[in-house]
Amino acid sequence: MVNLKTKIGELILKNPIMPASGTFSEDLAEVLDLNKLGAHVTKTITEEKRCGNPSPRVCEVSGSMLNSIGIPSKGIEYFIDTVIPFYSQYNVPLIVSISAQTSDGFARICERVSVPGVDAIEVNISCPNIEEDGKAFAMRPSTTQSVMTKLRSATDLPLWAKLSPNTGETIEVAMAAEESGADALVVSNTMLSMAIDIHSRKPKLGNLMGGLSGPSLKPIALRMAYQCAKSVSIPIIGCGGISTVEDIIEYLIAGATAIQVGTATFINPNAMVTLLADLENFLQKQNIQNISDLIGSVRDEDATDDVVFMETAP
Amino acid sequence: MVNLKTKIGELILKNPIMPASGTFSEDLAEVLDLNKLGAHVTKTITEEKRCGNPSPRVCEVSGSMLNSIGIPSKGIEYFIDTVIPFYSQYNVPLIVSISAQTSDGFARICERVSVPGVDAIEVNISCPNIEEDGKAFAMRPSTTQSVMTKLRSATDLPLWAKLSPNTGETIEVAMAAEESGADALVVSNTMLSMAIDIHSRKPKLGNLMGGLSGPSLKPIALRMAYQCAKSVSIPIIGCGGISTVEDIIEYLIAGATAIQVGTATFINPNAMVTLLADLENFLQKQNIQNISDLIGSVRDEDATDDVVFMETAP
Amino acid sequence: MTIQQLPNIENASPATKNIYEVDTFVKSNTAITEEYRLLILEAPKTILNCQPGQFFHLQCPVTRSHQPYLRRPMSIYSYSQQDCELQFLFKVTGEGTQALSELKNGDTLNVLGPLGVGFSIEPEWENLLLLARGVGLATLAPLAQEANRLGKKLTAICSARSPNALMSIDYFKDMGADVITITDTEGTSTLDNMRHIIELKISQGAVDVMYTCGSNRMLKLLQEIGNLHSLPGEIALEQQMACGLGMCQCCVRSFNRCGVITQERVCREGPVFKIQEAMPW
Amino acid sequence: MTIQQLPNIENASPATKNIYEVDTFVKSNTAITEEYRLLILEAPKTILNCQPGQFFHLQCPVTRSHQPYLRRPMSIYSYSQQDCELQFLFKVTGEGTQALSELKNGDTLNVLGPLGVGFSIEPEWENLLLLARGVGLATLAPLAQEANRLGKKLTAICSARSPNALMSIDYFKDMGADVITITDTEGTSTLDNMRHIIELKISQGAVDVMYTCGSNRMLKLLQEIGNLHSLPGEIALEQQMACGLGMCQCCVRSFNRCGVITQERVCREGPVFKIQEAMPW
Ligand SMILES: Cc1cc2nc3c(=O)[nH]c(=O)nc-3n(C[C@H](O)[C@H](O)[C@H](O)COP(=O)(O)OP(=O)(O)OC[C@H]3O[C@@H](n4cnc5c(N)ncnc54)[C@H](O)[C@@H]3O)c2cc1C
Ligand SMILES: Cc1cc2nc3c(=O)[nH]c(=O)nc-3n(C[C@H](O)[C@H](O)[C@H](O)COP(=O)(O)OP(=O)(O)OC[C@H]3O[C@@H](n4cnc5c(N)ncnc54)[C@H](O)[C@@H]3O)c2cc1C
Ligand SMILES: Cc1cc2nc3c(=O)[nH]c(=O)nc-3n(C[C@H](O)[C@H](O)[C@H](O)COP(=O)(O)O)c2cc1C
Ligand SMILES: Cc1cc2nc3c(=O)[nH]c(=O)nc-3n(C[C@H](O)[C@H](O)[C@H](O)COP(=O)(O)O)c2cc1C
Ligand code: FES
Ligand code: FES
Repeated sequence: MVNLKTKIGELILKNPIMPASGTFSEDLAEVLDLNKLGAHVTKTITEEKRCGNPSPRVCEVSGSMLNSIGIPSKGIEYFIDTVIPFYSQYNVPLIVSISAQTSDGFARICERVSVPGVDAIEVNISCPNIEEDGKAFAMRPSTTQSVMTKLRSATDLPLWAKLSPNTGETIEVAMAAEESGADALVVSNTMLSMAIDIHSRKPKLGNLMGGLSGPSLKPIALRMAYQCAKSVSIPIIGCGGISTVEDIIEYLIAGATAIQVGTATFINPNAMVTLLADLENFLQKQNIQNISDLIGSVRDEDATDDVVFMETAP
Repeated sequence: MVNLKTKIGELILKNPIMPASGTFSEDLAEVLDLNKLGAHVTKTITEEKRCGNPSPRVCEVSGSMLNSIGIPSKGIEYFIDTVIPFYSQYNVPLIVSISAQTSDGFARICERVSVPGVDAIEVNISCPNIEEDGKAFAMRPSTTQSVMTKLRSATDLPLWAKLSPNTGETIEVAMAAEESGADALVVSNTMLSMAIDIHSRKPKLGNLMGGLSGPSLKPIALRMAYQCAKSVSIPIIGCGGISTVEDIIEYLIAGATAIQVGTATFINPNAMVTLLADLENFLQKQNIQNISDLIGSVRDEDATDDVVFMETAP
Repeated sequence: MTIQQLPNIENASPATKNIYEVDTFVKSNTAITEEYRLLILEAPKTILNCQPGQFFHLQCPVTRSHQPYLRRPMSIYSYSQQDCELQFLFKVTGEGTQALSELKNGDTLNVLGPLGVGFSIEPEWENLLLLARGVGLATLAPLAQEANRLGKKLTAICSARSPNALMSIDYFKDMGADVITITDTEGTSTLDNMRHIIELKISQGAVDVMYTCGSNRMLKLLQEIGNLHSLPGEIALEQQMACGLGMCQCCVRSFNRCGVITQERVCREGPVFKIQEAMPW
Repeated sequence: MTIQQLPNIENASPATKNIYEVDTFVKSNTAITEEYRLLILEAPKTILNCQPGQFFHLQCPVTRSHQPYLRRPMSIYSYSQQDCELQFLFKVTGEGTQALSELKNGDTLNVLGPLGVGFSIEPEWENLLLLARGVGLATLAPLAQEANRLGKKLTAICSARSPNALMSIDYFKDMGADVITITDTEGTSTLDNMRHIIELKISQGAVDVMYTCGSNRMLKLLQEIGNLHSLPGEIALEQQMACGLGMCQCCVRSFNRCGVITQERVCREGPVFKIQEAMPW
């Protein structure tokens, strides 16, 4: 038997496969056994009730998709009263994704969701910081640092910072998150993109722009996961375009300790369970006993530091 | 008959279709009639001779590719003696792409290629700026400004600045380029990415990382083209993932005045000529007399300024 | 044929229990009109426990010319457990439906479903009126089948651009419906004429409930008439979908629940909603 | 069948004139060994004016399970203008070749070529020796065909893992070659034994030139032997390709031209190079 256990800080996951925030909900319980997953990750919530973005909220692009769901939220009370108890029936760590438009707002919701039943908090810092110039917290090390520092003093739960591929400073942001107390990095969120209907000449998303997810995002997010693994010592959770077991292996080799599956679940609702079986098979066939043998095993010895840390296409 | 003419500043192109730098060479003359193209754009050259990056220099990712060719260059003399005369046989504007690792180096090569036969200079600022911290000039408005200012005084030819999708400050960089005298923006270069061979555990590119091009890049580059068209008044040349006539129309509607075709030529060497015929057909069928009727015609009236200028996934 | 039986757990909402992801096989795929095709699939019995108005989420084929990525939602046009048959009536529009149109007999098609909440037929509703146009016919057809099974009386007003574009008339007749056809080319499909026809039926006592599909125009009309005569009604709505299962929240529409605007997921709380709660767009 | 005739202009390098992008049709696609398949295509005569050692760039089919994006380079295994036939012998490795292996009779395959510079046979070379293993056989096969046409004498040393894995032996025999088979399982494919066999042939005066393909081991061996006996030789090399036409510069390898290291494009200056200039890797 192969050992699929993996550790994110103190948190032990029975396997490295979990859903990506916003692509998972209680509804999936009808399609698969939620007990099989390494962790449960909820859709980002905000303290206040919110509507989310105008329709259409999703469109297709070549081999992938864009979304501009926004963060519709029934508010924190509903979440605590209904969602947390739902997931408590399962013997699987619950990770709650939170967001806010100010550092103080972030700290407030963080404190409020630090309740029994929650095992870690994922911090979605890809949302606009309205105190500064409206750019997302995750765009700059300074804003990442300021929000993570406030969060660190607001909770004792593990904090996972979720990075954005839209920044030109991936490594600096990763290091800022680590320094200000993040216990892990989720790499990454979606990439700002656009599509236009050539007949109506309207943007295909009601919100004009949206986030690219799915296979097209993979090479970008994998590069970020690799860069982060090289520059920080907290665990990396790979996320972006994973749809096959080969994708998972690639992220693990790049240095990810666990991975999240997002869009693939929309194509095959059973994707995570299928991937779990495929992962076990793959390791068995390759005679790899522990997934930890794979993590960070990339053979990059020929590369110079310059290359590892480059932030532009060559 | 539809009118395909388009203007980039003073330069009139007989049609808006040109090759992207690095995906075109004299060799293509054997496959198609180079006289049909709107412009010719050469592979980026440097003043000195260079080898380019280690092999493998290319790999496939889902529906797209990565490259890390680097900039192998036979040097400026060879270029002036051999390449410029080759393209002079055609009645098509010649755009020369240049690069250097310092602003002064940039200014030097710019001056040297400002010779008869060259109609505009494309400035590939996606290369590392070794005078600062090694980040590409195109990553920040300040470095973009400093190099473009030097270039502006080094030549009277039109200067096209080619932006990078790796920056978190697309709009600021675009505005800096315009302010310092760029006559047009090419949007955009490739996105820094990575792929790992799961069997050898080696990066699939000899250079570890490389640039994503092809259909996966389109929604990102289109978003940038749109953002740039909204924030500057110089023409935008759309580039990234164009492989069908619908892609071209989408870029024109987003605000591009012309477009470049890169990777698609690797799949179908005739792509540009096929696209030209398709474009004519499309316009005829839609009863559009001038492509200028399409340019910037996106119906984004519902969107707030906030959204147009956002730099993070929603 | 791999059937992936999916466990039903306590908290499952009643409407979407028994969701399956399964490969089906093409029995036939034929053009009905210039734009519409009928796709007949051989499907396992287990997945055919459907309600009229529910839909399946189809994984369209991938070829060098068509590479749809997301699944495509399609209303059930007809289903039969006895014949192991599942049918879709679809309009060829873009990437996905073009790919569907190229399916050949024997080809495999992966489907996810049945999904969503279908139409209801309350016991006290004896006279059903159905107003359909275009793709709406596909959605309303199984309602006629069910009405027939339950011995309800049915009036079907079928609208189309031209007499040639009318579809499924015989199908509705076979289901015992009183069929009224209206077309643009004949000038009979105007709002006024529709109103006239429906009012006439109501005055004849032939309408306890009204069903329709998709169009804004028809929604407004039936809301007005429903208000006037205090008649209930249901409408099947469309919205762009990703997951089809209620997870992604991309398919929401606004509804007016007693003055409060709420957002509901078309894939989950719908696609069928109360006419009086739906909001014209 | 659409043939896209491409204009020849003055500056075209002689090797790659007459490049066509064209749809061909599958006549057969059969397994030769466990790993290798033979693909026979019906192709227009015009594109079959090939040189041994040249290659085509194939646009592999796209399906839901295999979605190769770039073209795949494949050496010409056999070509015949008379029969309008083009053949490839390929090893099933990844995405692209798996997709190729699913091609059925009558299917379309878009090919670009012929590309690159092939093998040369100088008039004064009467005795050809060819050392091949695996995929190399595919590349060297048309050389045997050409040698036969020119009435040259040919020795073919064919190497494989096991006797079962040997391919194309009959083909080489039909071309009048003296065939020597060596295998790993029989212990006859060692470097020492290869050297022994070749030295023997040389001592018999049966070698004016040596040809090989791909492998580093064989390259080093033939470089040594060639130096020792001042024998010319040619090698066909592989490298990852994107355009196949010389534009992207991704397929370069290093060569030693009289002490100067130069980078040459495998797709354009190659895939065939002088053995003494090639650099082991
Ligand atoms: C619940 C439901 C039931 C439906 N039933 C039928 C039916 O029985 N027959 C039929 O012909 N059509 C039906 N439709 C519409 C059908 O889903 C679209 O026509 C189809 O998705 C178009 O896909 P495409 O790739 O051909 O078009 P494209 O325009 O290329 O599609 C691009 C994207 O937009 C989405 N999209 C396009 N049009 C619609 C639409 N009207 N509604 C939702 N998403 C859309 C596609 O799913 C895809 O993700 C139904 C839609 C819904 C939501
Ligand atoms: C000039 C030339 C002639 C060739 N002739 C033959 C032949 O006759 N028979 C045969 O079986 N193979 C031949 N090859 C190798 C063949 O191109 C590869 O096996 C094939 O591209 C693998 O594709 P894949 O998608 O199955 O594998 P993958 O590993 O999935 O391919 C991924 C990418 O790597 C490239 N790649 C993988 N292996 C090679 C390789 N060895 N050389 C170049 N690119 C590679 C692919 O083209 C693709 O872009 C030749 C290669 C070259 C350069
Ligand atoms: C429909 C949708 C909604 C999403 N909502 C959220 C969200 O609320 N919070 C968040 O941090 N990420 C959200 N994401 C991003 C995903 O969690 C994930 O980072 C991204 O989709 C990349 O992974 P993938 O390619 O596997 O989908 C969403 C993605 C999609 C497609
Ligand atoms: C093989 C290859 C080489 C490239 N070389 C250069 C280059 O030298 N200079 C440059 O500015 N861009 C270069 N690019 C980027 C392209 O010009 C273009 O910006 C990018 O590929 C996106 O367009 P596409 O998706 O149509 O290929 C190169 C791209 C590829 C694929
Ligand atoms: S389509 Fe995902 S919630 Fe409805
Ligand atoms: S493959 Fe493009 S230059 Fe050789």
